[in-house]
Amino acid sequence: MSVTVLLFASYADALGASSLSVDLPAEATVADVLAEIARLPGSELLPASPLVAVNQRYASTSTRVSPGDEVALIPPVAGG
Amino acid sequence: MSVTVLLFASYADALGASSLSVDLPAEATVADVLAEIARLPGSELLPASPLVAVNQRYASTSTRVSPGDEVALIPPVAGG
Amino acid sequence: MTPLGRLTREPIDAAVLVREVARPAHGAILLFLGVVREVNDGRGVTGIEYSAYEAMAGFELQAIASEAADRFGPADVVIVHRLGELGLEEASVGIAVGHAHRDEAYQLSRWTIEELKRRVPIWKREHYVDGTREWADSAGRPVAEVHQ
Amino acid sequence: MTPLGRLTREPIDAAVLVREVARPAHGAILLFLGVVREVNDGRGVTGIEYSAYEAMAGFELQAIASEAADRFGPADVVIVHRLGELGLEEASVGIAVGHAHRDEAYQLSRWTIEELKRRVPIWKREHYVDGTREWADSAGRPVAEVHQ
Repeated sequence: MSVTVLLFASYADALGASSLSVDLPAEATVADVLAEIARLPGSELLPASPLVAVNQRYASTSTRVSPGDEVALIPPVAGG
Repeated sequence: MSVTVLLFASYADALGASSLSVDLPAEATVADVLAEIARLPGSELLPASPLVAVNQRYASTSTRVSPGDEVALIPPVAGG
Repeated sequence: MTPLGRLTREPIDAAVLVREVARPAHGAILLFLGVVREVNDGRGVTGIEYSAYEAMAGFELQAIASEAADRFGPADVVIVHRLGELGLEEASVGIAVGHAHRDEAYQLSRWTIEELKRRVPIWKREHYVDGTREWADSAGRPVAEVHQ
Repeated sequence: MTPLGRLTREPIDAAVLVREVARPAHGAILLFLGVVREVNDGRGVTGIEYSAYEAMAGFELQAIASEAADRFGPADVVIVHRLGELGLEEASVGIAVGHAHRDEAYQLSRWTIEELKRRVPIWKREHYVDGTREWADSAGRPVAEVHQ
């Protein structure tokens, strides 16, 4: 299956992209998504466990992902 | 000597006046002003020791008053 | 220069107060508005009439604005209190503060309204839905009760 | 109905926010504005560029506005965060709250801005007087330093 990974701000700069499509085995979790991202050049600039949202809600590394899900890596927020 | 006594809000209603001229002996204090006011009809509606200002600054009962001073009796304030 | 603490008989303009405390050094602006509300101490209110010992109230408002700015570091503070007859939802007091940081801005704003309520010679007569009027203290209790 | 928590690319209008939370039941209205200031973490700033994960940020702003109103009793809360390029003295965020009493209004306003800074996916890139730009965290430190 594949999911869309969204990157923002410093993470988008680090990986040179704001959106990626990532292929995963069935029954994958957020941890699997992060492992795929960690293989990409530039990912060494990201923290080991970035904040993650799945379909626009904060999620944990154990959250299951489904085909077509929107997984976002959330840099330290700076609103206000 | 004489001083002007200003009354406001519920105190003005109680004494039926917003300004009075009070005659005092020389070297009088705020306490003497209050004693004169206490002789007036309606003064029983005032507290025994109201807040007082002399020339627009908060004062105590021992504050000396001078001829022509403006002495104000200050009801519980309710700004805001 | 417009006094930083002042009385007015005109409606209080939120946007004007905010502009008065804006500076490139400030990261936080806080505007407090005290507003006439429809119920006080359990009684229906139709309006409030504010009056003051005007010369002294102006002096105290100005003093509080200066003390507030001194007390919480580089800050801008403007305080406006309205007098006369006010209807529901009209602002009786507006306090705008500007500070580099929000923590100080909140402390400063709160200190200023508490100090105003403690010491500025302003009084209010509430008008109730039953047609009566009474002088009320800052907690909204009729003054007659307070003295009993 | 206009969402109570929302993003905008237009300047934030203080007077509009205040009007949105005015109700006859409210005795206190508090408006917080976060403003671009000329210095952050010791560096001269000329402007800030705000961006967001827009769908999620809108959801979180709306959720915070609802939670705030629930948490502090009958209250009205409106939160607006601006995106895009902002110059000095421009407001990046506006939070208006209305409550019967001022004590709750202050707590509510403060809780809302802290919650916004904690969880809404918005980022800022500061533009400095030397022409450089850097992503900064909510404390204003460049993100690169934070990760070292």
